[in-house]
Amino acid sequence: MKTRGALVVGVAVIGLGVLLGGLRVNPYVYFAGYVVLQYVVIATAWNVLGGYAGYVNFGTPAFFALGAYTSIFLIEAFKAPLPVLIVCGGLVAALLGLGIGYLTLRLKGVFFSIATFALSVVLQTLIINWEYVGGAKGYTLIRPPAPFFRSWGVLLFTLMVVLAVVTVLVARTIERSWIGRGLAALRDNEEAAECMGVPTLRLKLFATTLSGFFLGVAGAPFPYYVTYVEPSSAFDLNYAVNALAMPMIGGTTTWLGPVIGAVLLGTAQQVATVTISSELNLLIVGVVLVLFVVLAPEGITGLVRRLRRR
Amino acid sequence: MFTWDLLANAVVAGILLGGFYAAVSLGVSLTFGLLDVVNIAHPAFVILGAYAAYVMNSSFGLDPILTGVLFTPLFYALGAGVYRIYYSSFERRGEESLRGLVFFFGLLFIIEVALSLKYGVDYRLVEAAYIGKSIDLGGVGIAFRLLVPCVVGLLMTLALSLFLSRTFYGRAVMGVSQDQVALRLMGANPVRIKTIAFGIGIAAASLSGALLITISPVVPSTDRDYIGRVFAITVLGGLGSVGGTLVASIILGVAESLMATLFGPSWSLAVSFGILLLALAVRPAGLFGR
Amino acid sequence: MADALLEIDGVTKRFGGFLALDRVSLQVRAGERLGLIGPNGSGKTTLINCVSGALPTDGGRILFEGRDITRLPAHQRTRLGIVRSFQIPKPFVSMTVLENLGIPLEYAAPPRSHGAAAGALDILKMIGLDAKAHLRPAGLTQIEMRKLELARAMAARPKLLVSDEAMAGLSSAEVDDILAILFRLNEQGITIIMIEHIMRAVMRFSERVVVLDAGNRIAEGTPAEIVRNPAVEKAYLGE
Amino acid sequence: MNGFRTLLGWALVGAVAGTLALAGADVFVARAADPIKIGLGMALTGGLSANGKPALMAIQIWKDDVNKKGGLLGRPVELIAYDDQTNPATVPGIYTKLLEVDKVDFVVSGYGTNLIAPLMPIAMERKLTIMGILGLANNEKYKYPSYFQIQPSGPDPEANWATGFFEIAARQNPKPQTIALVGADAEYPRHAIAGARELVKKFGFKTVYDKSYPPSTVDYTPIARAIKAVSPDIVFVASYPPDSVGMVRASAEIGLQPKIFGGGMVGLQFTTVMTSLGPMLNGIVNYDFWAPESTMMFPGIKEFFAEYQKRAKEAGVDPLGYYLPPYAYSAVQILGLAIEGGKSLDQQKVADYIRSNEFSTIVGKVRFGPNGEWAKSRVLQVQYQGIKGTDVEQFRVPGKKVVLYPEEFKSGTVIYPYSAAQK
Repeated sequence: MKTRGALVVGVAVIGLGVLLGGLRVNPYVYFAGYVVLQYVVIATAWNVLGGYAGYVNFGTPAFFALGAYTSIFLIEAFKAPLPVLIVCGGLVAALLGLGIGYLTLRLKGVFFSIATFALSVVLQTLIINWEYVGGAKGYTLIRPPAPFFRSWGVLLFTLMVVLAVVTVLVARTIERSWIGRGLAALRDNEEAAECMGVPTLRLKLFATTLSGFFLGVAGAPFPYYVTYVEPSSAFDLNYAVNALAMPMIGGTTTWLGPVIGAVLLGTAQQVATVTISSELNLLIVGVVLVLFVVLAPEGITGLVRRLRRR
Repeated sequence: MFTWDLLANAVVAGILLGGFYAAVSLGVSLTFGLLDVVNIAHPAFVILGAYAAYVMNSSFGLDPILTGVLFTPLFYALGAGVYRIYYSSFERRGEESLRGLVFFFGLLFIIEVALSLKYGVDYRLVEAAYIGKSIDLGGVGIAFRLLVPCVVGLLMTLALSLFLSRTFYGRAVMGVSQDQVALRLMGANPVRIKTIAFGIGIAAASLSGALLITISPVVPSTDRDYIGRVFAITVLGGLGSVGGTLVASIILGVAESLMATLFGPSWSLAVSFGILLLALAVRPAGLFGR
Repeated sequence: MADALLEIDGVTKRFGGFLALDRVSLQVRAGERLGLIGPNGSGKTTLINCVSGALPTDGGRILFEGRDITRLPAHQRTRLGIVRSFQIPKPFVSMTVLENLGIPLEYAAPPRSHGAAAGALDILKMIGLDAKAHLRPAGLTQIEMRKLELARAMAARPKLLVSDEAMAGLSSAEVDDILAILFRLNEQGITIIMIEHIMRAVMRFSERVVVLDAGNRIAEGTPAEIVRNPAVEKAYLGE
Repeated sequence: MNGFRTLLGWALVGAVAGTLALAGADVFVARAADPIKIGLGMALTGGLSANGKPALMAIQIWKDDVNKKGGLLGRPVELIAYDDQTNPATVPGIYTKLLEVDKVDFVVSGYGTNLIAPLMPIAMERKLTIMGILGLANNEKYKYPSYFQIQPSGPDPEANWATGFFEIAARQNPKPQTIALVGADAEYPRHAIAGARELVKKFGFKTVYDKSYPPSTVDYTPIARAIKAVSPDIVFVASYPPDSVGMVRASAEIGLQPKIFGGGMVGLQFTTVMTSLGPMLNGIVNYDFWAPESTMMFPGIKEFFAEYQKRAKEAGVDPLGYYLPPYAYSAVQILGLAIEGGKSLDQQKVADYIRSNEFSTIVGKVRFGPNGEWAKSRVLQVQYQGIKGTDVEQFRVPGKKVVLYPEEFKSGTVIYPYSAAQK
């Protein structure tokens, strides 16, 4: 699939999304779809760093929440419109990404993961104590009527379709470019990559920044979705786990992996929430995770590849 | 608002807390520090230990810490079993780090959910003679509820470091982390040694779970509060250094306690993790890194 | 030495209190075959790490083609033409043999060539690995892994190749195999520094041998001179 | 390879579209509503599930009670409940599903302020009547007329919350002077402390300590000691269950002995917490919603508890259920009474009926004010007295949790100071 082909598919998906928004289908579709697509963005963004470069970021909630709280700040201070929120949420999270990029200078492997986790805790404490954005009490957003669309559900869904397509296209482009090959080399062996002429630091900074940007983008519309944001749910550990689990289930080395993982696991979680509706939901996630990493270590895409090679 | 008395009390409370943190972190120090197994589910095993203590306490009136000790063989077996699965699924294939992490995350969920299915989501507490009592040593009050876990934590640290330095298996565990070839020449099977070490790590969770429920009420999801702390301590102490783990535990305990007493507790957790971030940036190998 | 390709000038490296390199100086001529030997822990690998840029130095200068590269990051030194192979092979495990070569071809070899795959195949043919071009490194034997290491270094189009114990653990026939490759590379004009414990190989290969011991340069000369040097004997055998 | 990828990519797009379309198709198969459906999300896992589960059980008891009597308007009642995982982010999805796919006639909120908040805009956009189950000041910003809160916080939730505690303190002789405020860094404690600060001013106390702590704190002795160091007459604590236990234990251990202690601790009302703290509770004055005192025996409540405690035993949830369950029951009870009373399923009519009538529920007479809160605050202040050992049975009888406030429900007198009650 050439880049132009991918663009066509991307535009087609967006078209489908808009079409779905235009159709008067059940509004629940938009809400559930929003969450699944949000996970497509998160998983894909995480995978740029975790899958391509091999740096496991445990601090996904920090980036997501930073996107959400940047939005809240801008709404509260300037009544900024949604597109501005998304760009700014992404940029602020990208800055944090750049910061953790410099951490990779000294920290590898699990140390890096733990540092990102610690960062998340510190950031959460900051937000808890920052009354302007609601602090520990949380922030209630009163939504005006949805502009251009007939409801916020449709608007947010359509927006997420666009964001997901853009994120996936960007990730795919990177994966197939010299940057992607360089990242793969440094994931396999950083020292050897550097000695083969790969500017590892610059590539890592690029990956952490870009990954942070899209994680922030995923969080930026969140206040409009829930209308009530408080630190413990914005910094929910689930984001860290899902960001990691979805690409693992789908496969981490290609752009398709996180998309498949996010759609499968995200949909499964949505369905479980409204059907099984008990602890079993979480249990399923746990069992699926364990089974997958044990039985299909390269994820679904890896499994398919292996079957095809036979 | 500062008095020397308050400072002394804060430091003592921090040391007590640190002793307990050491107990919770020891297992991770062993499994993560020495075996390089990122057992993120360790706090979940701790909670499992806490529930064991709760069940024995509420149905037979057994002392929680005694239960913790009694259950160690069971937890050892559990740990050994988990390691076997981990080994054959990941380590042998040489792809442990990332997938292993997800494996343990899954395990953490399974334990949490299994507990809440069986025992519900109510806060669980235990009763013991020493809970709620304290002694006063020259103006410094010491609560038994914290003193007992601290002492047990120190004993556990001591026992573990003696085990590692004085026994054949202990030295073999230390060897596993450094030179597997030499280990084979010694006639020890690294997988067997690692199984034993992992089993001990989880056995420690049994005991530290009992300590945890002595200190504060427990629900199945309490483990999440400890994931960060435990790994912070292990990393801060320097991987694989039992003494370092103890020192790091006490540093964290005292930092939290001092913040809480003198400046307001709101920032205590952030300060702990700030210390960790700083330590990682300045000295990635931790305070007593190998 | 006016025509020195690489000039190491009083390089010092400390690890904590341990002095790993003590003002080591060394020149390498273009086209030369230099052997670098010394007992374990003498600082050979540290010196190589300083030259390749993996470690920062604590003193002294390193010049390449007359240009000071002391503060240059490793990947830029590679682009200038200093390429090393690793003692323990460090292949890119998720890539095929051919793709392994693609990384240096894309990142280091000037200029970024479109015929990358063809160039990579040529190298593999020369080294005798072309049959395995589409295998992952996991499917290679020990000797093939070493060859891949060399082939990948080749793909970076080096002017100076530093071969770090490329023959440890190989059979005598395999050692000859690798030596033949290195000789051929040298004939193509590539300067080679060989670090090796297998004396037979170093002595056969090198035009000049430098001996390090405890971070100091203790001897230098032709292989024949080094064999007769009492200081070298002392360093290796102890007193 | 590339061809296959393309195929897979398209298959994926198809799968997404298919899934969404399928979910959408549900609309068309939704059958004509025969029973009256009431939908809600409830915390069955996560942080608040210890309360969420009993609350759902209470609502189910109400459904069974109603159906036994022939349903509402002659139609049976059906409940549809999903697990919100104590996660506000699940709420929009759950309620949209309830309203659009399950086609419920009415919704009831989940438990807790955080889970009610995301429901507000959804309800407002559709002009639904919502019964809120224990949220603090949810309607403050929205001022939505069809919102009703069963928590008896009163017209000004933040300020009314601790009024009783402060009135009791101010009435003592000699009047206490200094106060320490301490609470967790979370939604409810922040509200409660904010309200308490206002009351401190109103009653003329002097604040000598005002700090908050992170909810994941392990050891509370440093906090208790810092408070002890400024020796306040009053200690007001706003906390969640684990920290409530931590504060009570730490205070007992280091001998923090203010003249009056308690206020806004969540958790002391729970049976497991009461039985494990035992005598340590003696003397604490704390808010509550119900206690087995003679003044609180409203019609129907005995029968409710009989049924609840029977079911709770099987389900392994709070065995007494004095805190949340009767209020959860009353919330739906009011909804049912309003449907019957207004003889209509129309959201607006039901809301009008609720707004303009007084209801006799198992938690007593309830009338709502203009902001949907109880017209008059009925947050109780109780004092734990004479608790011996850790036996659960003692909490079933009157005299252990004595109601001190408000006046009309008073069932005993305060033991003052705090230390006197601990003997």
